[in-house]
Amino acid sequence: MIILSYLAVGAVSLALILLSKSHRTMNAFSILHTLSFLAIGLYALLTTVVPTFEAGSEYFYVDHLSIYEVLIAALLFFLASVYANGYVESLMQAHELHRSNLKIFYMASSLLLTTVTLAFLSDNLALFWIFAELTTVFSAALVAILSAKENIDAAFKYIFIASGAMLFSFIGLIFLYTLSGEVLGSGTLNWTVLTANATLLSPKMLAASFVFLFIGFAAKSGIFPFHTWLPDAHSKAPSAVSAILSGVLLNVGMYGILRMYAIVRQTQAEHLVSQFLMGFGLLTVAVAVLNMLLQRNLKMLIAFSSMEHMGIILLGIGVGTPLALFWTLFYVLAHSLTKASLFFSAGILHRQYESNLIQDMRDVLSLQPVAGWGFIIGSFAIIGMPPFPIFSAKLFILLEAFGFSKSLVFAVLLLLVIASAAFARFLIEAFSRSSKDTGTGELETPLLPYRVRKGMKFPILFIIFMILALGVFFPESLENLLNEIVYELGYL
Amino acid sequence: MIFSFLTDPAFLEDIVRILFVFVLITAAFILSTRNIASLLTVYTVQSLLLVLIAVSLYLIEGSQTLLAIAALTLVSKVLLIPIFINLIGEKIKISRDLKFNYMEPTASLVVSIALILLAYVFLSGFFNEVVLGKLFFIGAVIGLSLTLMGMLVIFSRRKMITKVIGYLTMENGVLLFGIFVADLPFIIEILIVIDLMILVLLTTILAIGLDSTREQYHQRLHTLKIWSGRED
Amino acid sequence: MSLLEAFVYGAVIALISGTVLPLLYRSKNARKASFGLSLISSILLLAFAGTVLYTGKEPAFPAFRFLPGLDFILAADRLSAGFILLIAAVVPGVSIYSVEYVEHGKSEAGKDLQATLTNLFILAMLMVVLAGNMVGFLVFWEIMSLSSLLLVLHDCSSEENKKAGFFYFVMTSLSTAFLFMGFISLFRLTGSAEFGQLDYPASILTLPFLCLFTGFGIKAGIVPFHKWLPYAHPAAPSSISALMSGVMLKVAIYGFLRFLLSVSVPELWWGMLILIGGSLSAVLGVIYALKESDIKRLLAYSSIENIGIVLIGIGLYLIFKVEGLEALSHLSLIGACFHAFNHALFKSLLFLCAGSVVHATGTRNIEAYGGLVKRMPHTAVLFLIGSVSIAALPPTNGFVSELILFQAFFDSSALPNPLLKVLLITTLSVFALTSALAAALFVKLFGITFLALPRTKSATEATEVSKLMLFGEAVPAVLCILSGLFSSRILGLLGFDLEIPDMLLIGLILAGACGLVWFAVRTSGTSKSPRISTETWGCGILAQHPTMEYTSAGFSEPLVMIFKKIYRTEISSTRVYADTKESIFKSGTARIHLIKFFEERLYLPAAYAVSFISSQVSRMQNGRLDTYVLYVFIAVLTLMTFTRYFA
Amino acid sequence: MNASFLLFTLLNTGFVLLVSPLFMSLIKKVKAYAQGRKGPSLLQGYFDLHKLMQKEVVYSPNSSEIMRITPYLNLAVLLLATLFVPIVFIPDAPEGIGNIIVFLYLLAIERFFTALCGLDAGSTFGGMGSSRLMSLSAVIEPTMIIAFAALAYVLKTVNFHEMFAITAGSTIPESPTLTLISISLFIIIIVETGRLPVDNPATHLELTMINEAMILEQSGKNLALIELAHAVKQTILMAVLINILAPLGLATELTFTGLVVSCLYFLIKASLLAGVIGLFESSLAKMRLFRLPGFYMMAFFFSALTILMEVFA
Repeated sequence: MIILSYLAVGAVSLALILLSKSHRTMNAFSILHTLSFLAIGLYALLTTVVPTFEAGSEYFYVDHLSIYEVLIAALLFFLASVYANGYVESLMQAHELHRSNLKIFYMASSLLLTTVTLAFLSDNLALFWIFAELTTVFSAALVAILSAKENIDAAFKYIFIASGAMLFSFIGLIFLYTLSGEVLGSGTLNWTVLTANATLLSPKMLAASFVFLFIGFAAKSGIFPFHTWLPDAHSKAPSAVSAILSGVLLNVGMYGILRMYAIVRQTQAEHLVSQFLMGFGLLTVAVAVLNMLLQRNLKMLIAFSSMEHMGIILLGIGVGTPLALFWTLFYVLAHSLTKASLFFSAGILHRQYESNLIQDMRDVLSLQPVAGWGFIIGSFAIIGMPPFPIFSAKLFILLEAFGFSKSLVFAVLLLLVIASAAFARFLIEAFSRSSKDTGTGELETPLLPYRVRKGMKFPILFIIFMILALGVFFPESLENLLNEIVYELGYL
Repeated sequence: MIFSFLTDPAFLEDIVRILFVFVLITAAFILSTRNIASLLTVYTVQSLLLVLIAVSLYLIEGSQTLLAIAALTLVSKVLLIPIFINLIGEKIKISRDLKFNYMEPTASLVVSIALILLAYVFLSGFFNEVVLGKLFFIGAVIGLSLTLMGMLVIFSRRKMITKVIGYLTMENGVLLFGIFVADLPFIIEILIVIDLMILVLLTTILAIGLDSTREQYHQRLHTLKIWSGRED
Repeated sequence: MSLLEAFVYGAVIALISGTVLPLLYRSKNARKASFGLSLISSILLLAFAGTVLYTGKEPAFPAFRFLPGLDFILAADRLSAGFILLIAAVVPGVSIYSVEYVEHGKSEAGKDLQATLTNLFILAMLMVVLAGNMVGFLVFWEIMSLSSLLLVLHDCSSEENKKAGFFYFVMTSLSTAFLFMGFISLFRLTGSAEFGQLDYPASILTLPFLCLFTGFGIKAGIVPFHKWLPYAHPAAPSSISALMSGVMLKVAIYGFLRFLLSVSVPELWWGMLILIGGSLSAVLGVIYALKESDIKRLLAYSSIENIGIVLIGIGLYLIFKVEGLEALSHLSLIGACFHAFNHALFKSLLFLCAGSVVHATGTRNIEAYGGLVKRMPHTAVLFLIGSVSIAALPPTNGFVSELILFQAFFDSSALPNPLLKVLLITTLSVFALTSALAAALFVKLFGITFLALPRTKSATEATEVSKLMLFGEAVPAVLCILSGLFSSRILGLLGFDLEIPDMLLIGLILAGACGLVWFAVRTSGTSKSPRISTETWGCGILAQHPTMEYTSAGFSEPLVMIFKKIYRTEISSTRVYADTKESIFKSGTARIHLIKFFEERLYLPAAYAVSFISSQVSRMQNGRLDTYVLYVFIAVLTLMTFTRYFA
Repeated sequence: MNASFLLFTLLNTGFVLLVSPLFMSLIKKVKAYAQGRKGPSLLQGYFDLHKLMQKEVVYSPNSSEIMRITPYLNLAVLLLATLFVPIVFIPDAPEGIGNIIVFLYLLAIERFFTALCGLDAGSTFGGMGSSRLMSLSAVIEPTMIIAFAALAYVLKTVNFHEMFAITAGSTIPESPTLTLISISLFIIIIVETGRLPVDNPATHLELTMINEAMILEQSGKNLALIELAHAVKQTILMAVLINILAPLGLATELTFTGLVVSCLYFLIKASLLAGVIGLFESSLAKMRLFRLPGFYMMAFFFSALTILMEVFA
């Protein structure tokens, strides 16, 4: 009944947002929406016996992995909508967002949350595919919401590259369907059935269908060379949306790849595929960090770092040992949270300077202490410094990868040095500049601090607190959850 | 019975083969035309051909799904989407001539032949183990190559509208591939089409924005009453 | 929980509260309190380390649940206790000094942050030494680097400091990357994160060894990874330079030793590599220092030299161990550790004094100093003590540790392998050269800074620093002398009874002789000879002027000439002629540019290469949808072919 | 700390103090003869010291305490150093007395403070002198260490007392390699005592000075102390060479006759050595400053050669 409640809540909140007049009510409803999704997720986790089939054993399947992803998604949406209240208001004040688009914004985000949730919960891969497609559409709408030319441009890149690639993964699905038809008599795309009978499937066909599916999912989660839409979309979108894009939507693709890998790893195709994944992971990290190094645009920097982390996650999936999977899952959580905090801080800074460019920033720490320090701490967290969670996740993933190839690990380590150098370069240059001594020499008028609206600081502080807590103390419950997932994916 | 030939499989297979040729012709046309209005009609024709293929397959195989798919495609791709795009196109005048990059029409034609070969080589690597009729195999090849051609259109044409058409072509290719390789559950087909509709809706609306110059853009969006730009 | 653990917990709690306090109550008193707390913690640590080293009983800490399947373990054997002793010896002086020193900062927030980070920095270094497994080690290693980075960047208004901070960060993350590699390979090898005995053939351990040597080498600043030191130290506040140079480098040494000591059967070439690397760092460090005229940069180079000496000791330890000379390897290991300890003392002393001098004169350029002995007498005395002990003059501690190493060298005649002996002789002469050059260096530094006439106005107006700062400097100074005089007794107490001369005796005789001479002179000859004072002899000049004094550059000129192979200079000149035939020379320019070898031949090219690649890669992201779709298209085709033929 | 050592302290130090000025003036005398002059009397050194002791001290107003303590410190250090080089007899000294490394670094103390002295008054010549001194001593250091390491290699000990105990009694050097070492020891004496071709003690031209330049500012008692310290240094270095090369006559245990004999023997041998030094000095011209490292390399070569022979023999 989980799925029904999700659907119901989704529909109701959509309707409420549709009916509501003022911004405050819309925001309130979307917050309610996210909270109730969180609640349902927790409830399902604690009470109902998972894994369980929903709505007939055809289409929906709730296991710990899906609930884990749903919870992450709901949490991020919650933070984003709390943030959005003040943020969207000031967007409208700056005439960047038109009032009559407000409703579209909230409806799209509510629809997005619902579809993402459904995608995570769907057992039938075709169903998952469709929901993933829909998430592309809605999030593209959110990117384009500012309806400035560059936003629409970014939205287009997103739609065409993501959906175009997704069509190939549909071909992959058709492969899979026929393949299963060959061995099971009647074709099926149900993940549960496929994993159960994975050993029967012919590895060659399976590898082929995996590659096709990979194309689409990789495009969704910004893996090289399908990543090209990511930096534009993430940097042009309003920061609240950017946080969701990199915190939630990238996970959708990774989720698909993970599910597929869980099928493939039972066959002889495993070796090939895991090499394939690790190779793409390494490439992605390399391209991402090289793009970061000389980056002069704050949000671009963050976007590329998302890409880099997706590369590492892909690596973790490719390594494919239980421990690696465990830490990869943890990595997903850590990355989503940290990245959200970065985007939120960047949003405040963008309000302050009306620009993301490094040369426009000055007196950051005196004008925006919270955002400034939030960004600094967030960067430390994102480059994998202890005591933040990404550190341990990174450590263990590399530890497992070492078993496959020493040189791979070494390469990744060096690339990560470049990534942190990129962040350091940006921070030192942007944050140390003060309007008293600008390099250019001409007198600059001291900026007035942008009055941060209520609710915009809370998510940043909340996340920083949370990642600190996660970094120093790894809760038992989370450990059990992750172990459950590893078990259910058939790793143990 | 005078329509008895409709049940004769050999004849029907010939029909399907002919339709394949027509599909390829439409694809070639889409690749080579320099005029938007004709593009849309060609796309409509292509969808119609798919409908016919589906129907004749139904006559050969007789599975209800194919008929349903045919109907669905007829409604969505032959009627709704073209009408909608036309509607938009009339509301705002888009400069008629197309712009190309990376590939001139002739070049793209050559490439598309290479694509068909590639698709053939690729599929032959896999479907020798899956027992698939000759006809079906060719269908799969054409579907796959049609998808790739659609992509070719996307990146070799500047105008957004043409990109949309390219995407639709890709989707047609996938559909063709699906029809011939596997008979997916109907519900999935429906969902795909819904997704397609929404996507086209969004992209076309946005496409206006980019294909028109920046000034006209906002007031155009206002005339559409769907989307409001920022006022500055 | 016995008293032993209580000491550590107390110290950690004190440091943590010292870290938090200034952030909570942003006031001068809070800062005072936080430094007071670090002082207290250091006293507790002193007690702890002392007991562990003396009794040899190791504390038993409970394991804290940190990560699934991996607890955070504290452990302290005698090695870590030794380095905790080192920390505890340096911290008091620094924290007393900082109480006043911090107040010279620009902004209130900056001061609070500095107090906080100082405590955090100390805490991190302590925990690195206490960490019982690799993961804990890495965690606090990173925190250590981070806090020191922020301290280096405390004032990043100037381009130079920004550069320094960035450079330091890159180098430190490089070192961490290597440590990751090394520890990961060890982890895979042993299957556990603990620092256990490594009973593996050295061939397996080669990769970990190389990675760890590089990683720790970068952090400890051995040539050719040393370049960050002379940049970071001038940027950092002097109290922090004292900590970084005094303790942080030693923490790197600690990590390296932790690994080496756990290896049961090291290989000979490890030792030779370390020995060569060490002597290279030692001699190059001091030679570069001689050319330097920025006081803190000069001290940084001298740190490189001393780390080199420590590494020489470690290299000897390995070589003797492999060759089976237990006593000698023991001796040289103690020498290395003791020198690390001594360097921590006198280098922190020197950095603190340098801080006072820089504060008093407002410049770091020693050419601008002079005559400070009259204006800041106490600082001068303390600085002299520091210089004497770093120049390894008996009976100070600096001499004792070098003596031990020399002894190890001299006794090496027991080595069977003749070629090895030749290597040792070569390194021995390099080592001797190093220590003599160090003496020259500090004659120059002290003489130019404190003696003769002030060269600039700022030096003329310099005034003595506050009592508290002087007291902070006095602590390490006193420790230098004591640990020199009582060296053999201290080492004996710690259970190392070595056959080294008793410095106390030598010191006593020396003092006695001084007294004797003085007494003899007083009694003999004309008692009460009047003291006449006339100006310095200058070949008949009437009045002496500061510009006639020997400058720092002039002082080191002979050595520069002798080592001109190492100071590579390139001379470029332009000429302008008055006529077309180029026969009448009108004007011209000539400049001599000192090639910073490692920087210009190693670091910058690498940096340029990386940024060039990245600029090329970023050009892929050209912002055009068509291009992007083209990428996807090509990727799809490639993948199709790939799967067709490899699946 | 036993009686014999106390006695040794008194006798050895006293003897060295007593004879040192003699050798200084002896060398002067030899040089004078070599140049065809009559030269000062052999007691001239004592007269000078006495005269200086009577004179008052003149300080530059720029100078600091360094100027005032250095003379005392220097002499004290060298008195301490004399304990390391037994001349009258070999006592059973406490651990560490006689350690050659300590001995070297005691000389380093003297050098360090003399150099500071040179910088103290702020005179150009002083600075120049100390700069040159420190540079040259830095370059000679490897040679000294290698020479002494060679000693340690040959005689298997790092303590002068034990070394001399080994060599004592034999007329000819213990090992042929020792002759090689003594060549480098001779050069070390030349360098350490600032004689030609390294430095010209008799010069009045400031620009060529090294040692003299640093003590230009010293006067009266202080100068006397420094001169004396210098003389003592020369004596003990000579003693080292003598006891290695021609140890004949050095008493190994405390007897009156032994004392007298070894003193006499030492006087003779040292006078000979002084003569040799004088001749050597007057047969050479002063070298250019930057030629000196080459000169040192010769010493380095000999001691390195010794070690190689020891190592491969």
